[in-house]
Amino acid sequence: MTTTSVPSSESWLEVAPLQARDALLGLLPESLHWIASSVLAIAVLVGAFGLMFAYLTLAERKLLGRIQNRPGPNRTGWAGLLQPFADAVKALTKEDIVPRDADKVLHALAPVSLVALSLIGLAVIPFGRHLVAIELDAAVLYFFAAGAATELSIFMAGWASRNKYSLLAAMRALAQLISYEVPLLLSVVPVVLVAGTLSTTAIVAAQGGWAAGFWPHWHVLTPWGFSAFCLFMIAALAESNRSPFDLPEAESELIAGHLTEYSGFKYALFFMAEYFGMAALSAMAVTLFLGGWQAPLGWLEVLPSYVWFAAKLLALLAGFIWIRATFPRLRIDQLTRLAWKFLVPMALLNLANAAFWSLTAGWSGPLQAVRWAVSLAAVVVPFLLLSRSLFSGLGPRVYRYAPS
Amino acid sequence: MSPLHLCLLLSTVLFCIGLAAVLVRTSAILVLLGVELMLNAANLNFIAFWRYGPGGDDTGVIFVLFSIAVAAAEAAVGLALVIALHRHRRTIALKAANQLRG
Amino acid sequence: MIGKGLLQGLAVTARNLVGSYHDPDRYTTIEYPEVKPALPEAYRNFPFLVAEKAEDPLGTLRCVACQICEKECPPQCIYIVMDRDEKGKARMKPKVFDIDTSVCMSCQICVEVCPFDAIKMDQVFEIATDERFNALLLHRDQLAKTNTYFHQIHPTEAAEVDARLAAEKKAAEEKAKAAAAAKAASAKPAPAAPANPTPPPAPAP
Amino acid sequence: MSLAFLALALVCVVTASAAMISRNLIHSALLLVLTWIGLAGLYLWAGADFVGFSQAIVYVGGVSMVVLFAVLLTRRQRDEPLVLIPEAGVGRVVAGLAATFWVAALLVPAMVVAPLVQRAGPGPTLTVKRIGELLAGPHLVAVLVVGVILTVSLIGALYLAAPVTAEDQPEWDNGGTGRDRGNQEEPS
Repeated sequence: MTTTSVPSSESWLEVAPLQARDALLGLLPESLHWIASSVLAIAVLVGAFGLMFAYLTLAERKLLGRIQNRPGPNRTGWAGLLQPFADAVKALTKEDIVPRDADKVLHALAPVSLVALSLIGLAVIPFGRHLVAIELDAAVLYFFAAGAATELSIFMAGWASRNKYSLLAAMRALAQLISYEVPLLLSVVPVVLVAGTLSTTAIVAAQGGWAAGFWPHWHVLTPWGFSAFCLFMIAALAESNRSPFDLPEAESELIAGHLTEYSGFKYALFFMAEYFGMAALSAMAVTLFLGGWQAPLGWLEVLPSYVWFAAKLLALLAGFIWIRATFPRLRIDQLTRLAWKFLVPMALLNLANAAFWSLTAGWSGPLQAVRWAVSLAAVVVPFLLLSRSLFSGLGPRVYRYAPS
Repeated sequence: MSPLHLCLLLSTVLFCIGLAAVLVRTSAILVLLGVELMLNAANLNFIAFWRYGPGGDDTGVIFVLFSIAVAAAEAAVGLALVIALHRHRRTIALKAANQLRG
Repeated sequence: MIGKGLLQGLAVTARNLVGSYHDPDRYTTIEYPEVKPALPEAYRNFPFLVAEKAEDPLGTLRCVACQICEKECPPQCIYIVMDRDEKGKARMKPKVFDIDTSVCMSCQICVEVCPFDAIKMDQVFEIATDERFNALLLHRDQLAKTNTYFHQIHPTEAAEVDARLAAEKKAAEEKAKAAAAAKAASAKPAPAAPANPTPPPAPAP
Repeated sequence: MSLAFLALALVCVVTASAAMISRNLIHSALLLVLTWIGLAGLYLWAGADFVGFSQAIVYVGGVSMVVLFAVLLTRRQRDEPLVLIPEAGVGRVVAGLAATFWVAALLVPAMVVAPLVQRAGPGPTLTVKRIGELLAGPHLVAVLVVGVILTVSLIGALYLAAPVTAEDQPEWDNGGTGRDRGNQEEPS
């Protein structure tokens, strides 16, 4: 956490984490503060997100169960609350199998590097008004630089396993990353353009306040912002290899893709990394589009800022799970087609839209309505045209054996 | 030895490693990687002079940004060439690329 | 348009999620060990032996140890030894009746061939044991279950069997009575003849 | 801070040399990724955050992917190891190493004795905003030119890598449009 002094004018809940940190640091000599504060930030982040990972797996299984009309795990502990720990014990006590022909070093390195790379992006996310591990001028760039290497680890895992399914998964992971890194970055550029900064704290600060007293200045509540948010979330689904874009680990075609030759603790690490990556991208989406730690209404600021951040983050993660429960997996050609023929053009047009929005920031009164109408049209019209062209040449599907 | 000298020495070493790869290795992909490494060594020089140079100008950093962009383009084209070579000759050894007409 | 089907799909799953909390038509899961499933009447898996009285199940078995089922059983999982007295005369009941449920394939042929309705199919599916050989070999005393139990698990079939048995018994009795009357009428002075040459199919003891 | 520099320099040199003498192309590419990360670390060490992160995104996220893809697409049977010394070309190896050594021998002494003007004290600070102003101001033309270069190279790469003649096409590709084939009835 940054070593800002504790402001006194805020509610004690808001500053409680800072005071706790200062109390802990007070136990140590002055010369160790810089490293102790970093270690503390890392420990808190890993601890909080580790616990969140544990319960996210449970929440995912419970939600999926309810959506499929079954209760989900409910045996271990009260209502299944100890299930993640039972799973952890099971994963840790399993035999670690390495294939004889595998590239042993890369095989062991892949899960470790994947977890590490999935976690380091969290360092620049402002979790609350004063809670950011490192303030960086180019924080958004740092986040995506950290995230860019994750598919490299998946490639390493797939290639090192010496298994044709794993190798196919590695190829797919690369194709997916090359396709979806572009719309992911392009959908962030409008936010950077309008906010005029790459710093996450400044982007969140720019989304403070309310128009007409009730309409928050969150980017998602503008036409271009909503479009960019949707594009970002679609690309984030693909980046974190979640269904419906989980082609690298498509269990029905590739056994488990790059996970085929992993067992026990290494498998658990992959599982953990998937959730860390999902949480990191969701946290970035909250920061960029959903106003970060800002409360939706003024009187709701009685709750501390990190509670709002956590609420938004959990809502997005629930959305990830909901989508996983709903959509079937795409084929690889459909996946790349969606990226290059729909997401990239949409993101480019959206960039122009955001430029228009930031140029017309001074308009007010009736001109404000014009600004909204133009921006809305610049989202809706390309969406209709592009989605139509995406399906051009494809008639309505006729199934020979299924009742229509 | 001053930090600037250290930086320049490092970039020379990296440049020479890249150069050796370009001159010695036969695989087209490795040669391309050697060229990338040489470009990176040059970038390191720019950054070193920006950091320790007389100062007042940020052009070094800007130049590195352009260099990175151009290197990305170079990698894309180069690897497309490698794939085309592989398709025609079923190998990526550079000595196979000795015909103008494929 | 690209989004319509996606939104419809999301709505379907959302309805399922909400509905599973209040709509028993959606939430169809039974939490098994606590709540036993209601088995359909036609469900049947392994055979058991029908006995008449609960207080003496082994003494009132319908089985007469005719060994038809033992011969018919395709996987040969039935083993029967006839009970005999000291002189070697058959007592028309089994001394040993074993069914190896690890071999039984639940084909129900023993039930089909039994002329005495003495073996029927059970509904017990919790047969897991911690021992592979002896625990799955069911003996006479484990197999014997009362007719009341049969009525509980397969009411229709049991009622039909009972009605048939009662009718047969009644017919046999009437036939015996008529035969006895005729014999009495025709050969009054003759000394006592064997009264009942053919035993009725009803259980002997 | 000099310790950090030495560590990063060591990482760069070791991984780069290991990558260039590796007999396995995938190992080369992955080791070179480490070199690029080390270089990004050096840029960060020098205070050029933006360049460091750009280096990481472009090289680790982009170039490495393209390289690995090319390696996989042009892979030979059973990953036979590459030859370090080609059968015909011991002379080539010797000549190449000699040329490299000559360049090094030319550069290093010149560098060591060169009277370089150096800034003492902390390095310059360069905010992202300043970089943006520089790129959109004095260097705008260069930005546009780089954009054109990138576009042209993208199209050129597509043209080079795309199959041109019928026999170039892999057997599994029957020339369709990549859309749903086979499992679809004619629309009624």
